Amino acid sequence: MTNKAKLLQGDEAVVEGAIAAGARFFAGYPITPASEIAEGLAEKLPIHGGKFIQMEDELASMACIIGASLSGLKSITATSGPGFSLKQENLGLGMMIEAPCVVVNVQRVGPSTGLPTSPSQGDVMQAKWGTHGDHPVIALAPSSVEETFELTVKAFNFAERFRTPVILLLDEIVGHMREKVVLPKQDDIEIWDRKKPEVSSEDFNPYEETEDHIPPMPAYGEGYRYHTTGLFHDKTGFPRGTNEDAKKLMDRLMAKIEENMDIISLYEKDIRDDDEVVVLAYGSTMRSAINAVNRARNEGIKAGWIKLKTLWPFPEELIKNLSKDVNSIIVPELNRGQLIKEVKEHVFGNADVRGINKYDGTLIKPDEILDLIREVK
Amino acid sequence: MTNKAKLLQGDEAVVEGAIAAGARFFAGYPITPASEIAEGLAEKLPIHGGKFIQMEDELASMACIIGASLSGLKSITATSGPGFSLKQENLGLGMMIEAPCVVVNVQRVGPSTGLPTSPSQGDVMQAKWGTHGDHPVIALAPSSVEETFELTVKAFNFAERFRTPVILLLDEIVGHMREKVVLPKQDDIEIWDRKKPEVSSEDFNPYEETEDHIPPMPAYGEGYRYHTTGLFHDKTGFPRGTNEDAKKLMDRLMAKIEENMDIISLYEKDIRDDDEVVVLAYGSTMRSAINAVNRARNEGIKAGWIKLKTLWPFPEELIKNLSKDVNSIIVPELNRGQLIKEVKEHVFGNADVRGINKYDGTLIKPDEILDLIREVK
Amino acid sequence: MNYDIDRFFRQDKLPHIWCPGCGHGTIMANLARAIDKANLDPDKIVVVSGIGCSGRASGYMNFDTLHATHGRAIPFATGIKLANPELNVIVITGDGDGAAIGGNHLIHGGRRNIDLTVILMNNHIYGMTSGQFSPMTPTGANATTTPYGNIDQNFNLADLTKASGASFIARGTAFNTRQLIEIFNDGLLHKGFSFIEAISQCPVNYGRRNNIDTAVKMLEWQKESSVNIKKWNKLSDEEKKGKFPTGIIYKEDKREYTEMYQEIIDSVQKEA
Amino acid sequence: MNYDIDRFFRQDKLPHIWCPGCGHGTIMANLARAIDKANLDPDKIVVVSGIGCSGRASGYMNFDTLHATHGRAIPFATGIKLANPELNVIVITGDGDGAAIGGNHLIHGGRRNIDLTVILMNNHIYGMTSGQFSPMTPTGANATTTPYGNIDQNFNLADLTKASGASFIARGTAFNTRQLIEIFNDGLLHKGFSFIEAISQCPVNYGRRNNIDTAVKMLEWQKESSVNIKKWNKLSDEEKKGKFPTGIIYKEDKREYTEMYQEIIDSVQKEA
Amino acid sequence: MDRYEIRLSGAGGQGMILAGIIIAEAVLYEEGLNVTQTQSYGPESRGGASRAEVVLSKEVIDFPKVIKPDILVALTQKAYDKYSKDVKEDGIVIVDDSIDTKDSKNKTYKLPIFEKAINEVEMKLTANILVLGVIDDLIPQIRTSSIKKAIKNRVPENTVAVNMKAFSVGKKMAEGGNIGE
Amino acid sequence: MDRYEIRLSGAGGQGMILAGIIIAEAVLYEEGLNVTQTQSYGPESRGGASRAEVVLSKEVIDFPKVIKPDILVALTQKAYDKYSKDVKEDGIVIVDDSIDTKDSKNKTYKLPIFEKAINEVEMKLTANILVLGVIDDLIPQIRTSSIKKAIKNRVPENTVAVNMKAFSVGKKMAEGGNIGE
Amino acid sequence: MPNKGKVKITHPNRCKGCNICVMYCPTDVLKVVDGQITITDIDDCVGCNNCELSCPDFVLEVVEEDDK
Amino acid sequence: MPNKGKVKITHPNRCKGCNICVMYCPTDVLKVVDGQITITDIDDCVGCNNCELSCPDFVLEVVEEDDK
Ligand SMILES: Cc1ncc(C[n+]2csc(CCOP(=O)(O)OP(=O)(O)O)c2C)c(N)n1
Ligand SMILES: Cc1ncc(C[n+]2csc(CCOP(=O)(O)OP(=O)(O)O)c2C)c(N)n1
Ligand code: SF4
Ligand code: SF4
Ligand code: SF4
Ligand code: SF4
Ligand code: SF4
Ligand code: SF4
Ligand SMILES: [Mg+2]
Ligand SMILES: [Mg+2]
Repeated sequence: MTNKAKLLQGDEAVVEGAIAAGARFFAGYPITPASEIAEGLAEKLPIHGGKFIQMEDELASMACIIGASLSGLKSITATSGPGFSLKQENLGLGMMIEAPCVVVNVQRVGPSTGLPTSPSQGDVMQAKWGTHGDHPVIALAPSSVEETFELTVKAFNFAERFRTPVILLLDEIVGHMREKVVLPKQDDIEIWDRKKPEVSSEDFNPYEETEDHIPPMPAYGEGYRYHTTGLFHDKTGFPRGTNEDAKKLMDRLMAKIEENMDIISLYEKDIRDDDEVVVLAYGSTMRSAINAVNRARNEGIKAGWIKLKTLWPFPEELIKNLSKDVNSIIVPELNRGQLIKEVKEHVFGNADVRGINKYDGTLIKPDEILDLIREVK
Repeated sequence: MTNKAKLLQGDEAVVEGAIAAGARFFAGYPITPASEIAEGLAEKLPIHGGKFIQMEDELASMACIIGASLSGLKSITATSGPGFSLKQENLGLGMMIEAPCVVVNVQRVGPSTGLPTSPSQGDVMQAKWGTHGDHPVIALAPSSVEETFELTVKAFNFAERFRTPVILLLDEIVGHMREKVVLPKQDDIEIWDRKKPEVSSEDFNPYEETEDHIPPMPAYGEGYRYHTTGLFHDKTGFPRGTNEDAKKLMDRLMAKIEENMDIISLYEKDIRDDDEVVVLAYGSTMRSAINAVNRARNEGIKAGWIKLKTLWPFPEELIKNLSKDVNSIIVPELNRGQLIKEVKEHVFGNADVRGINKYDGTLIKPDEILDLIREVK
Repeated sequence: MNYDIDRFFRQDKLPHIWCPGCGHGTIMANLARAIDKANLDPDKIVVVSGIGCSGRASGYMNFDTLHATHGRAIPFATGIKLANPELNVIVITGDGDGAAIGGNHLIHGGRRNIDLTVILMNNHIYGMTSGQFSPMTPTGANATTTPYGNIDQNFNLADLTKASGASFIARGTAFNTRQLIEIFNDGLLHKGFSFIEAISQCPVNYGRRNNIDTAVKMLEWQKESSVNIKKWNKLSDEEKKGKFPTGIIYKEDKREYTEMYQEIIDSVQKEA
Repeated sequence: MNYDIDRFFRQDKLPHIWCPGCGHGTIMANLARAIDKANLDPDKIVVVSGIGCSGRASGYMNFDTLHATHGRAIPFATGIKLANPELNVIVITGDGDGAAIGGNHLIHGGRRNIDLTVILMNNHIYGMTSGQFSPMTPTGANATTTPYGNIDQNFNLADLTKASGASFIARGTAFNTRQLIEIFNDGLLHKGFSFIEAISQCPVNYGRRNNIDTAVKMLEWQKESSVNIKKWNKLSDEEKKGKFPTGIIYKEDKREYTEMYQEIIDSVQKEA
Repeated sequence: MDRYEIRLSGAGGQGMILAGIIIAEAVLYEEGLNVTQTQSYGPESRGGASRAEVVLSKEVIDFPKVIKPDILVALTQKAYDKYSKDVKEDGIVIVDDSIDTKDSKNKTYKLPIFEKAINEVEMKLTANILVLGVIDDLIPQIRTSSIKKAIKNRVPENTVAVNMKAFSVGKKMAEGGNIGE
Repeated sequence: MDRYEIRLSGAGGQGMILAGIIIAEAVLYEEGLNVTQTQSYGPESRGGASRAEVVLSKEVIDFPKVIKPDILVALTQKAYDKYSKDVKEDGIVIVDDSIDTKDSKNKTYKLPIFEKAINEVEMKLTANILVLGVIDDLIPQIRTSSIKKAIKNRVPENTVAVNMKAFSVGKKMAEGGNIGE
Repeated sequence: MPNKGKVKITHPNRCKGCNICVMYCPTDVLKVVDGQITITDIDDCVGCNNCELSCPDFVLEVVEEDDK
Repeated sequence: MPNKGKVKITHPNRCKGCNICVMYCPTDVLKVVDGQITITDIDDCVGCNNCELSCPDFVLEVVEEDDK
């Protein structure tokens, strides 16, 4: 027996995914095109005993979900570009203190107020570099309503499993599009919860270096009485201000992501051995890419596609290897060329890399990709 | 006759440079290691009839200097990582509405509160990608006190000439280091002021497409009565919400920078025809680089250096060409490898690119660079 | 009095985009009348707004106008004014823009007593983003983010700005337009931080959800709920319930920020 | 009364890093005494601080503690409390952290009347960053960013938080420690948003620059300037000049945020 | 390819988006049929033109927006002028009879949509549901009963009756106009 | 290379940074001599160890920090323990006589710096300037008169006299200890 | 201060039919017909200005008789 | 509520010599010598607790005589 089909928007799928993943706390501030997520969770959370709060701004929203996470709840916030910019400082704290939480950015065209109701993939680089200093980032980007549900659950799972904020990058198309979807049954959904300490409070170090680099995390009020700070700290959670501690912590924060690439790096591909052109895409743009590749194949062109569901960490090895097998990689994006920079960096001259870029609020049409496939093939 | 020698900190050189460039407005919020800039300008500005205001936070500071710029004053703010994160939203507005101003970030180790008194170059990518959406960026990075003065003046000149916010990226070493410097005499300093409209208010379009892509800019109160918004707008300054306007504006914002690379892209180099290894650096790291290269040459190694004073826009052509002439490029940075990504992207496999990275608050020592030069030579 | 307000609007931008019956239009029109009455030089007026339906006002008014970021109009205005104190700087904000995200700037503007005229169009809702609650949405009311009724309390913005240090505080309504003109006029002419809460109506995103589904009914509510400050002070606590005072609530002669700063410049330059 | 406070401190972190004579130490010690007196379960106490010398307190107190970002302690605390209302959440902030950059969160916390105890250590200066002026630096005083004397006005934080909607408002001094313990105790036990301004002294970055260069002199100033609220109300305006009231300034029984939210959950879940 | 595309266009407030959602929701009752529904607002979140799009297919739908509509409904002149040129060669255009459709290259039906909504349904706001009645038979992939179920689900409870009436008025109008022949 | 490196170390509040600045400022009066002066604070902006560094050279100074000091002054045990091992082989170490310097590999002078500051200058806080007197002759690139000018410029006006006294006490102490031979 | 003039629909295209002016008019001069403001009987107008001041779209103006 | 006990320097290493306790002591029991708090004559101590409550570094405690 399966669940009944539903007609859901991407934003609504975030709501469903969050509830399914066990989210029990939302704090946010309204903004187009993400407000539907807040509205949905305002309704759904109390039904599941969870809490919804509308804060005075986005800075406070980000702070609030980190606080709730420290109290032990799976927590989430949702915003769009301007609000995402405002969340950056506290997002950096979340990464530093390793607070699991999910930050949704339903992208509209920026910079500034930009085109508030039009789709964009313009915040991809900001998701990686928006807060000051080096920092670990996981960012996922769904291309359909169904995938939005799937990746929302994954976002919470990664957040809990790797003890870090996870960014979910929708674009306005995915966020507002309605699709017929059949959600998996709750029992069929894999759920991860943060590791809890198994030692007594006396033996507890909140930032213990463990084999998997992920320190167990008690909730506030469980008697561990530990300290947390945005300063570089040692395993006790306290800053000593030494250079060694800074390097050690930073290396661990990065390692817990880099060493789990196989788990975190989600992608799908349809590349045949003899394909010469590959379209690499993500988010709503992916849909035009698949349409174009299918039509190109009908024309006998040796083309394939690769869909990145995880944008950050970037799958460097995958691209490096791919670049050796194909002649051309086409990267369509709803921005002036952001993820393509990573692709270029890692092909290291082995393949021709070509972008298709729209940053005016319109979509990239399948024909535009097909034309370029024909050109480079 | 020259000026007398002075002993100045980098932060103090920003103060001197700002006054010399004609800055008459500062708004900011204290933060280590940038507070000395505020303190210096609080004292100096009123002497020159300028204004200093300490705002309630960094968001307000960024807003305030844009406002002052619209009223016709050359304006500046100064901060460090956490505050730079908070400025991002309003910085994006400044880029969108083309408000000349200078934003100084004296970098300390992040993320979050990090190591507040230790040097870093960790905000280089944030300077480019920190605000949401695509956007034009000019960012300069001095490597000495003298250069700090020089680049502060240049920052104002670029801001005025290209009608855009300019970011000045110091690192804590440069900001707090004292050096003996002889500042140029005021008459010898080239100063640019924003272009003023030459038409009457009836014929005036605040975002007119001109040949150089830079619309003339009247001050508030001069009778032009024009509108400015962070929405995409046409030449009249008003949003029409059309996709064409969005593209046109974005293209112009980028073009005014890209087409002036020869003016904006500042660098120095000492590369001999037969040099095989080049150290590319910026900011305080540059000083170790030069030391190392000089010693390598003494050992007979064919090494050279290139110093980027302008980090953004990145000198893509320069690196592309360089990569064809040398075997190895070494990029030492006080971060986990940021600008090196641009280098790798643009060498396109033509040269071996190697990083030396410190992100623990200590400096890269000349010996560490020298060792790598010896290794790759 | 006959007002000449057409000259203060960008005629090619009209009709404005606000919904039928939206109180923001009435408030903006009467701000224009007050500017006419106060006889200010239109070339020396700057209107700064944030983001929201209220924020649209800057696009319609024929002065130097800035449509800034959400919540930050006051610090932009602060820079504009301090850089050139001869400008008359008017801030138009909303209950979300000015009291939620922009609350800190509101109280710090008041604390500095810098010479701005801040008009907060309070329609008790986030209009532009389709009806989420604001800090001014009445407790118990319905909004898209309060599916079970609003539990948040409201600010009393007059009390808040008074406590912050603002030297002119008033409240008017879209209903009582004659009073509104007077208040605006006085606020514009007051030297110092003038805060004016203008009660507006959003029939589309507040009214419809709260069983007062026409602009006319909402204006009637404004009429019934508002009490002139002169009468207000004589009411018992019981009588005050569900009502609010209008008129000039507080006014004080107090040193103004840009004037004090000019004194610093003058004295420093004299010494030099 | 004998207080047992050693257990509330992380002994290995002492002596603390605050300068000799810094009022923050006295205030923190007496907060510990009040916690002892109020008999709270230390496992259920969370201390959240921002950044500043005041913000260091979280590192010394032996509870669950969070040293957050500058100015944002209250929203972090809001998330902690709403997620688990059985926790006693104490916020320790400074006059810069709480009243400058964090001002909006302060008034919105008060507006919601969420059950936090907010202690603002007011030393009238940015201590940690070496003496720039804060919104609480007296007009006319010296700070590193006021080379010509401070022209900014101050907030009256009691008035401001009262206007915001907070239900418990008090002021104490590092000088009057017995009163401070009482105030902290009452604030901790009060259900709702408790705001306590604790006047502190920064001999290093305020005193030295303002000719009151020892902690002892600064405490004497506190003694001379403070008036118990009971006496305060009888003073003439003239007598109030240069002085401030201490004690519990305002207290009200008012519905608390997390309780109201729990009612929503209960009623929604009953319906389901 | 069995991809079938519908574009509903008009002014904000005319309920075109709701109409699109209803078609999409009706697909829930059709086994093996997929749907994507998108909309676009004007430059800002309120006011201006509004457009809803529905794509139907038995296969997985890749590009989610309409490329060349099989059906275009346009309730305002502006919408007609903007969208009529995109319609598929054998596509059908349905407009309110107040609209000037000269130079139309498609099969175009001018129907008194608003008039009937005002006079027969006595509620102008139901024009969107009336339109659903008009085009119902043009969408063979979806049964009339499914559309009706979706209407009941999506309109406010107290307006179900009037909307069902609008739907049948629309259906009758289509028969009268011989649409779909 | 004529690069000459000086490191002054101690606890926060001992004025080591001011001493470093004074040496650097003295360079303003020496034609053709370049200088960089840096400092490092403890982990945070107050408290903990403090260190000032000065590099002198006739050439342009590339690396601005001390690599191997020619002179190390250490006023606390902690500072000595941390920095003594970096000193150049022929470098000179100067410490307060309270400090344990066993295993020193350098020419090391233990001087009663604090004692003299307290007893002869009658102001412990002048130890930093006293140190300048001690090392004055070790820095041949800078004339004594230049150091004196720099002291006058940088110390608070009302403390010039006592600081000049500290300087000469330091100089005398150096002679006594035969430093620089 | 009532004006001596009479109401005039100076900007009919801006009218959104919100009925606000209608509510304010003491003498029922104004009526919304088909979403557009109309004047029923101009002679009833007492020139009180209410409609002009309250219209959110500044559609109406009270003008001197001879201005008409 | 004055205590029956006497002052004790429970954590001498924490004392920073700020003189605050000295100011508070009604009977001049305390004195800072070489930057460190010392007790001049314990017999003078009236156990008023002032010093304990005011010390910013919680150096002092008033303890029952027998605790000493
Ligand atoms: C940083 C940021 N957050 C959120 C938004 C989305 N937003 C735009 S307007 C608005 C609320 C407007 O409400 P109000 O100020 O009351 O104005 P109204 O529309 O009611 O006149 C919001 C939340 C935004 N543009 N920027
Ligand atoms: C976003 C941000 N801006 C600025 C700072 C720098 N900063 C740290 S503490 C502080 C002021 C602290 O003053 P206050 O809150 O009064 O605390 P005190 O040190 O006086 O106890 C500032 C401005 C920062 N850490 N983060
Ligand atoms: S949504 Fe509300 S506030 Fe916005 S224009 Fe419409 S009625 Fe006015
Ligand atoms: S600087 Fe001031 S506030 Fe900070 S510890 Fe020292 S005395 Fe206390
Ligand atoms: S108030 Fe204005 S917009 Fe409303 S009906 Fe009257 S004339 Fe029309
Ligand atoms: S002026 Fe007065 S009487 Fe005349 S139409 Fe307007 S409201 Fe009615
Ligand atoms: S108050 Fe405390 S720190 Fe100060 S002198 Fe007395 S015992 Fe020492
Ligand atoms: S307890 Fe009282 S009397 Fe005894 S030492 Fe302390 S302050 Fe003095
Ligand atoms: Mg509103
Ligand atoms: Mg302070």
